[in-house]
Amino acid sequence: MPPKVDREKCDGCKAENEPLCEQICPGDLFTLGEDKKARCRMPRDCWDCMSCVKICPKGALETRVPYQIGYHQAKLIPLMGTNSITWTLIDLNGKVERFHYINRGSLD
Amino acid sequence: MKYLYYPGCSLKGTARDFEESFKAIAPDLGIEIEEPGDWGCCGATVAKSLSKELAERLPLKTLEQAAKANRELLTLCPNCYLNHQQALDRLRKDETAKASPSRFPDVKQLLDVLGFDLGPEEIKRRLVCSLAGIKVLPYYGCLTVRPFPPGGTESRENPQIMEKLIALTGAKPLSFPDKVDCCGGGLLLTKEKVALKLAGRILKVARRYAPDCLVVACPLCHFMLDGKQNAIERELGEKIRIPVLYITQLLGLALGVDHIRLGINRLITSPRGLLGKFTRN
Amino acid sequence: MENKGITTLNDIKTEIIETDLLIIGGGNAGCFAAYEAKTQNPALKVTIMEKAQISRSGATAAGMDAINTYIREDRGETPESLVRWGRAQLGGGPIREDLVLSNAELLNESVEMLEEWGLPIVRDDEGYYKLRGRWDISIQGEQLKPIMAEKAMEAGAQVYNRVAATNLLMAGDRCVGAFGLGVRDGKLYVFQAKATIVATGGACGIYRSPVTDYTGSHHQTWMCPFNVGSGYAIGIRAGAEMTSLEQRWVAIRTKDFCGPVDTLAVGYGCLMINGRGEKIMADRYAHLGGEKAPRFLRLNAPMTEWLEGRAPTYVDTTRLSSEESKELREDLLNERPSFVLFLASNGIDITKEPVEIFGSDPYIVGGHTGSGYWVDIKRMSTIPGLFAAGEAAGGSPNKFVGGCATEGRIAARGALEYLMGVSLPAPPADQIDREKERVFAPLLRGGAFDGVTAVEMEERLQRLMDEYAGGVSQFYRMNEERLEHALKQVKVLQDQTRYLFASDLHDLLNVHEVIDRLSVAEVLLHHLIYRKETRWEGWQTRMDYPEVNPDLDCFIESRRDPLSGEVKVFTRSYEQLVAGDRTKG
Amino acid sequence: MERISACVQCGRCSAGCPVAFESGQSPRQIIRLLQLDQRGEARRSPLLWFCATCQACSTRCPRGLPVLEIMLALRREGQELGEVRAPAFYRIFRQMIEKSGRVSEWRLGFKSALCRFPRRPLGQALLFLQLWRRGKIR
Amino acid sequence: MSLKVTPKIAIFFANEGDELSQSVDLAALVPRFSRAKNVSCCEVLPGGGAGKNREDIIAKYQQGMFNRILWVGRFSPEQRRNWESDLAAAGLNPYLQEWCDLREQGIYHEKDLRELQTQKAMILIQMSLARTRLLEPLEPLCLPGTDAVLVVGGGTAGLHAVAALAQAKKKVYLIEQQSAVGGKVAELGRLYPRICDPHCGLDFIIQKIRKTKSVEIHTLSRVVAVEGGPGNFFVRVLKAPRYVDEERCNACGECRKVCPVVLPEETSGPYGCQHAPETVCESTFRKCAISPPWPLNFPTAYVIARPLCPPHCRKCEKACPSAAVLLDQPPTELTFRVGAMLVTTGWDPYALAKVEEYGYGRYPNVISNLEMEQQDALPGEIREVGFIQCAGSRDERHLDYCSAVCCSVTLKQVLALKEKNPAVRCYIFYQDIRTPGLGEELYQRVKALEGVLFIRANPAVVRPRQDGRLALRVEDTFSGKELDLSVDLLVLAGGLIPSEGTSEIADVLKLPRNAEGFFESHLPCHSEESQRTGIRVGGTSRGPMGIDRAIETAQQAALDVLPFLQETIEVTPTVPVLNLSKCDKCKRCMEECPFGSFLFDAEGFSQVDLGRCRQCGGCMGTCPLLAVSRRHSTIEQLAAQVRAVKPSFLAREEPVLLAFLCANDAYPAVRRAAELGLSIPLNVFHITVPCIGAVNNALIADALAFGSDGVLIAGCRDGQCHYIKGNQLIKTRGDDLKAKLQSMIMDPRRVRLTNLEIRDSRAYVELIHSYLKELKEMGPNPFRA
Repeated sequence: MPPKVDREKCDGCKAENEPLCEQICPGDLFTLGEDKKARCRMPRDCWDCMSCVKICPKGALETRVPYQIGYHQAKLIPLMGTNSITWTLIDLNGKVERFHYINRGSLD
Repeated sequence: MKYLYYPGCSLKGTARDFEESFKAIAPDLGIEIEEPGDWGCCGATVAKSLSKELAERLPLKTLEQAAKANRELLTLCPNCYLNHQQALDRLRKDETAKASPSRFPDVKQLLDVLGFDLGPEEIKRRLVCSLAGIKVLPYYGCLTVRPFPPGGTESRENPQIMEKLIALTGAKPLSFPDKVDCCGGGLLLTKEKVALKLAGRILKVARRYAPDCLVVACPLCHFMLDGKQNAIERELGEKIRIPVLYITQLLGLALGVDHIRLGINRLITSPRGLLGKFTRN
Repeated sequence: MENKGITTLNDIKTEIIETDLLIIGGGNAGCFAAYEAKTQNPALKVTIMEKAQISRSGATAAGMDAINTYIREDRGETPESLVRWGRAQLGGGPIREDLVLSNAELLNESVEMLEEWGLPIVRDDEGYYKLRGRWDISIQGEQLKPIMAEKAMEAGAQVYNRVAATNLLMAGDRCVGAFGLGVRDGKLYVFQAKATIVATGGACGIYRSPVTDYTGSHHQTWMCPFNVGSGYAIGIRAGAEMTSLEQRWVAIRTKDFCGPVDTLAVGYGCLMINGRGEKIMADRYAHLGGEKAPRFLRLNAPMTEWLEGRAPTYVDTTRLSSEESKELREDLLNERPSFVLFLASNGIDITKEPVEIFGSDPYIVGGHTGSGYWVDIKRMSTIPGLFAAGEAAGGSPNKFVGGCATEGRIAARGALEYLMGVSLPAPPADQIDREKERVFAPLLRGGAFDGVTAVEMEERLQRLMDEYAGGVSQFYRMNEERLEHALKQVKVLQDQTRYLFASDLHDLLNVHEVIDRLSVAEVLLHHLIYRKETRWEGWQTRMDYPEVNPDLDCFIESRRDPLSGEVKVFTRSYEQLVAGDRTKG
Repeated sequence: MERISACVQCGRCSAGCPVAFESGQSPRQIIRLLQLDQRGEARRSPLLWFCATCQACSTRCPRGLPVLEIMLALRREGQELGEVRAPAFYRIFRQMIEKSGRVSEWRLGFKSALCRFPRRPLGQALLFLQLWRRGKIR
Repeated sequence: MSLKVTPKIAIFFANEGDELSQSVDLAALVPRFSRAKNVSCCEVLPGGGAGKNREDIIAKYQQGMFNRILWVGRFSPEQRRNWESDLAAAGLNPYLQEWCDLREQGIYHEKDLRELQTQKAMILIQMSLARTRLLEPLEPLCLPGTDAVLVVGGGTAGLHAVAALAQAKKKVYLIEQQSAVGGKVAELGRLYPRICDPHCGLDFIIQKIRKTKSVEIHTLSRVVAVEGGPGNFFVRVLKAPRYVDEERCNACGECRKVCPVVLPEETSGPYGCQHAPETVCESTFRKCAISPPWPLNFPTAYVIARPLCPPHCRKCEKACPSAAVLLDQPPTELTFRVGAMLVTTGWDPYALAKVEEYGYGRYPNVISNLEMEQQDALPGEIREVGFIQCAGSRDERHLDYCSAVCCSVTLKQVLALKEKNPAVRCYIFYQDIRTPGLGEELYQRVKALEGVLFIRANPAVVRPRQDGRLALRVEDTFSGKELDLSVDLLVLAGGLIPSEGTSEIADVLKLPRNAEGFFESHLPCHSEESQRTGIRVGGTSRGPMGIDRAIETAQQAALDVLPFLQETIEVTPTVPVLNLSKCDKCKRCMEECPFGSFLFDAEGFSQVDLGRCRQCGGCMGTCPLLAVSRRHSTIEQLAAQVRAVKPSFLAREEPVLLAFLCANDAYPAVRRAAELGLSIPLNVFHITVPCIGAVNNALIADALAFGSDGVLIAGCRDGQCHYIKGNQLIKTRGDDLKAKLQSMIMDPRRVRLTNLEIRDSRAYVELIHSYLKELKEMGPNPFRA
């Protein structure tokens, strides 16, 4: 499941050291490219846990279903709040669905 | 060093000796030039005074030629240089606006090439005879230094490059406070009296320094100071009698080039005294 | 790329860390173990070795939508009833009832800890945890992993991220810590610990995944693909006793995209149907409990439909309302978000069409089945000083999130008890040098080396196991000869590991992952060969011994001799502590 | 020209201008006229056609105003509005380049000499002769 | 993890003059909230809580009926302060009190809106309540400090600062590059207004310093490195050898008699100075290798220019009667622990040779005004002197700014000159004469002089005449006439630029500088601040200014650092706190902190230097992992407030707007709007933050996720942010978020940034109305239930 890096948006986390996606990826799949932007070294090895998408402060990452098993170009975009998360789901025909729920703390 | 050479109108006429002397020394200095047959007038100061469109159009032809040949453009006449340089800046401005790299090579004037592309050291290596004992007064005029000074780095008020070149020949360069003043050439055919007055001012100051010759790098300056010297003497009611050489001619002498080939015989104000000194040592 | 300029052995720095308690794997069990240890004895130095980044590592990286075991006392459930159910789920076992009971007693407490830490757990109107099914409670667990990690760290555990365990550090027959490969800094880490807990995930990628080929995704798996069984491997190589590896876990998943089915089936009562629209369980397996039939059967049933020509198979989601569908997908977003994306990118509306299902590849996961280390009641393995918890510890299936957490705590208590009065020997120089050489050899061979890449060997192993050791392509069926063949091939592969090379540290990690997989595969094959019967159809189907053999109503154990490398297989008997019909939950 | 207002009237342009005081008006005054919105008067200023385009004003302006460009613009404006007619020399020059693409100096000189009574015609003639003898006009 | 006491909250409604009860239904609110979670009592105070109920509130507190308070209603700042101090006296931590002003949130005595207003009040109180639950008691923090201070640059400004600090009984280290203190002023001839010798002034201040024992002066020294933070700077100083023992040398001068080195006269021009005042004046003054210190004789010990010494020459060593010469003295490195630093590194003259048209460096009789200072009586043959003002100043090609002092300097010089040589004729070429305030007197005094001509014009060129005089041609811009003048001496009023020392120290201390190279300070709020806490800047290193202002600013700076010069430094407890168990070491906090407050700790985590921190919360705003929280406006507290906003109280088509207000400008603007009775619509909810830089994208995400239709972020105007760049920080982050919203197919206009200043109350209200209109057109937020 290839995570897509938007080279425009990505700032390599200022290329201070490891960008956040590199730090967080459970599969050790991200590195900092020569261009000082995040690079996924082996997209086929991704487990699409979307940790990188959630953590990226620049909104530069997107998880895609490989075309072999999913049509172009549906999107699933998480937006992290302090104690809740929203998901925007766009299917291949552009139909939009939205989800929002608490992911931390009490539910009331 | 290879350039696309743009002569300009005067160089084929009143400044013939400028071109001759340049072409005579170019090989010795390792300068190669290729001259397009079909060049057109740059518009001098006239085009800009009449029509923006015209002024902006005229230089384009040569710049295109330079781009095609992918050679830097060399002009001997500072006025032509100015017009082409300004045109180039305009082109590059909208190129950068489109963020596309410039396809146009630089435009150079004589002093850029001698003083910076080649450089004094390089020239010194090639000089063969010394002009020691000659006092030379360098005169830049306007357009060689304004608005684009030689090498882009030279001072506009107190340039030194001609002094350096003169020193190479063994001759003594005198420092000339009025070296960047206007000779009035641009007014010759409209306000002759003023023109002569300005040139007169320069020659008068020049005489204070009792030089063996003036050295210039501009056809118009040369025409005013050399060609018009008699007229000026008449206006001032006093004799000046200073031969005026092109820097190329002076270098030519130091390169041991025969002065006929340098077109020195074409001077109006006789250089005999100067040449006498020169042949003596 | 990043090989930190390592070209010779001397370039490799060694980092020696002394600690009281070393926890290998900062997952569910690991975090709880650390928290327990630190809160029981704050003076203790507790260290976690984590292969990835603790806040989003391992099986729960994406989150969780449910805790599959919680004892609702108000509904009359008890630890014992949990044991009975778990036993029945395995068709009567054998299971380690002592372990399961001790787990069950602390289970609820652990779950309540999670809620207190900030994990949102859905409650019903009476304020009880909302059930879906008999034991499962719904959570909004997108943050499950970060929450556990933070607590472990707040408690004061020292975490070493991006350090992958490569072997145990031994003093004679005693475990005194472990070695780790610094995946980022290229160092060899030597953790010297009075006690060590293996709390790693299970083994994924031993078998080929049915969705791997031609899908551009190598990791369409149920288990986290970065859990490769290293936890077992290091024990196996050190001569620890392993139990019940043959009790493989295979899950029924959505086809073409290894999406969760339990959420749909258990959580939303969507039934499995076949191509003809017949209810598979109710119609054909009523005698075995129908929908309530043991897990391995619920896996095997649809696959049988395929074999017998009634495929394809589905879970029937069509009678869900659109609200339910949304609610359902919300749950999925918590566990496997990309499955929701998968549905959207294929324009599937589950209320209009059923979701196709198919079996996954087999895994070794002690949190779900009984595979893993043989441990005593304190969760100490047969190697003194080495404890195991969660997916790593065998004998107590159906632990899942809550159980693994609990076992982490139990193991921690055991370890604390053990390490009192234990002292640390000096770091064994020779052992360190040997390990350094072993670990970094593939990197030192360099990227230009004419050899074998980790991926090549991994894929060869996976195909081998799939076809000869009862993978999905064979509908999980196997027979003696195929297994023997597989074993022979695995030995060849093990010999070939000397050709593995790595051009950077990530490669090096992959290399050791495949080496670990081989260690697990070898022992696994011995287990499969030994159980000459078919006890858990689907999970373990022997075509040459299709029946249950009453003589094998016992645990199958193995121990690999660290010196000779020879694997000894033997049995341990089953003890029933909770009375009652073993097949009835 | 929008930066006209930046001029601080320091007079450096005028002080350095070789012709200002021939024409009786200075570049500074022209800029001032523009500041005062008296463009017409600026266009008609005698200074404009005295300018030798020596660039001294522009290069010395502390506010970086393109003084010369402003002058030239005014020259053009004046003609476009038909307020002023460029001196003969300019018109002849233009005809030449439009006809042949280049300029023949002596014709230029000669023709424009014809349009106004030259100073010391004899001297002029003599110069022509000298130039011709030295092959500088053909 | 602090031990948590379960909150028992008291809610008090201030109903002074029934203000509250007129606008909301208290009878409904009070019982509603007395049942709320953690609320132990809920009462209405008839008279804003004066007189009697003051005692019984305190009594109730002391009986332990509550341990934190939520005040609802309108309290004047005085009332707040009184309550806080009274209750503090009774033992209630001031940080456990929350103030919920309904009027600011648009609730007035609107009879017909009472119902709706009550509902909004309900939400507002919920918001404050949620926050109150999460309040933590805070005590001021104490950092270890020291009463020592380090002053860099011993010019007039520096000396006055030193004197001031010494009088305040602080230990002062003065670091000076030259061999003696005094700086540029010591090079001046006379001072306005008394046209007296500046040395007497310097002498006076030096005597003052001499008296105190607490000043340590290090000459020939430069700061090379600094560590630590306010209260605890560790400054490393490199001290070049003087080759003369400062204690022993009594400046008898014997050594000079034997020194073989004689600097050739011709290095100095006809006017005693050669054309590079900053260097050669010293050498000309020095004449030989060993010489008195320069520019002043304080400290008095001589100094040796070792490079000038002939090899193996030790004559001075032998000649010295007090054996003070140390020809082999090595350089030394010193470290000082100080609580604060003062930078008064001053100015250098602009290199006039660059102003080519005036021929400085080409013609010997063109000199700089600084050189003119060193002229005593001028040679008799001098009849005419020209002064050109703005030589390089106010000139695009050189210095864009006005050098501030040159006018007065020239006028002063003319005065002095005319006093000695009354016959001399002076021409002053100028653009404007700038002698603000009482300086006019100087101008008039000079104007009144005979033979002084002010010419409002600048020459373009200077030309030497045959007779050696200088020809000037100018246009007298008043008459439009051409003037051809000639002078014997031309003085160029050169400009001031930041000294080399200034750029040097800026690099060492990482002090921000403006385009001109002077220290950037936040004018006018904190004029002497350097944007680095504990470091103050004074004098001409901040910009061109006269001696008087240089002294004032330096003294002001000295005053400003006093708080840092204590044994312990008290820091307000509202500091940022990092949760290391969340931190991922991404360093964004470090990147974005306007004050460089973050340092690396041993493990590579970033760590706040509480001394440097200004508590703007920018770090909290930027942290992608919400690992940073600014105390008392923690991410949790803000989140709780945001989450409590319930848009559902309005009909779905009525947009609800959540506005984050910067505490410095936007909030006061809103408060003022309320006071002016401007109509703040009920659709908007205000949350105040220390600086909008502190608003984390996650909070904005929350706001939208929980259904607000729009989020407004109101901060200071550009260049007015009290924390320098909070508004720019939020801008870039906001852009990222907007881009994300776009990809989520949500209208990015739902998030809007605006910049306000305190008087923008009306503008704000208009903005709200127009924004609401816009939002209405957009339709409801898709996430709104």
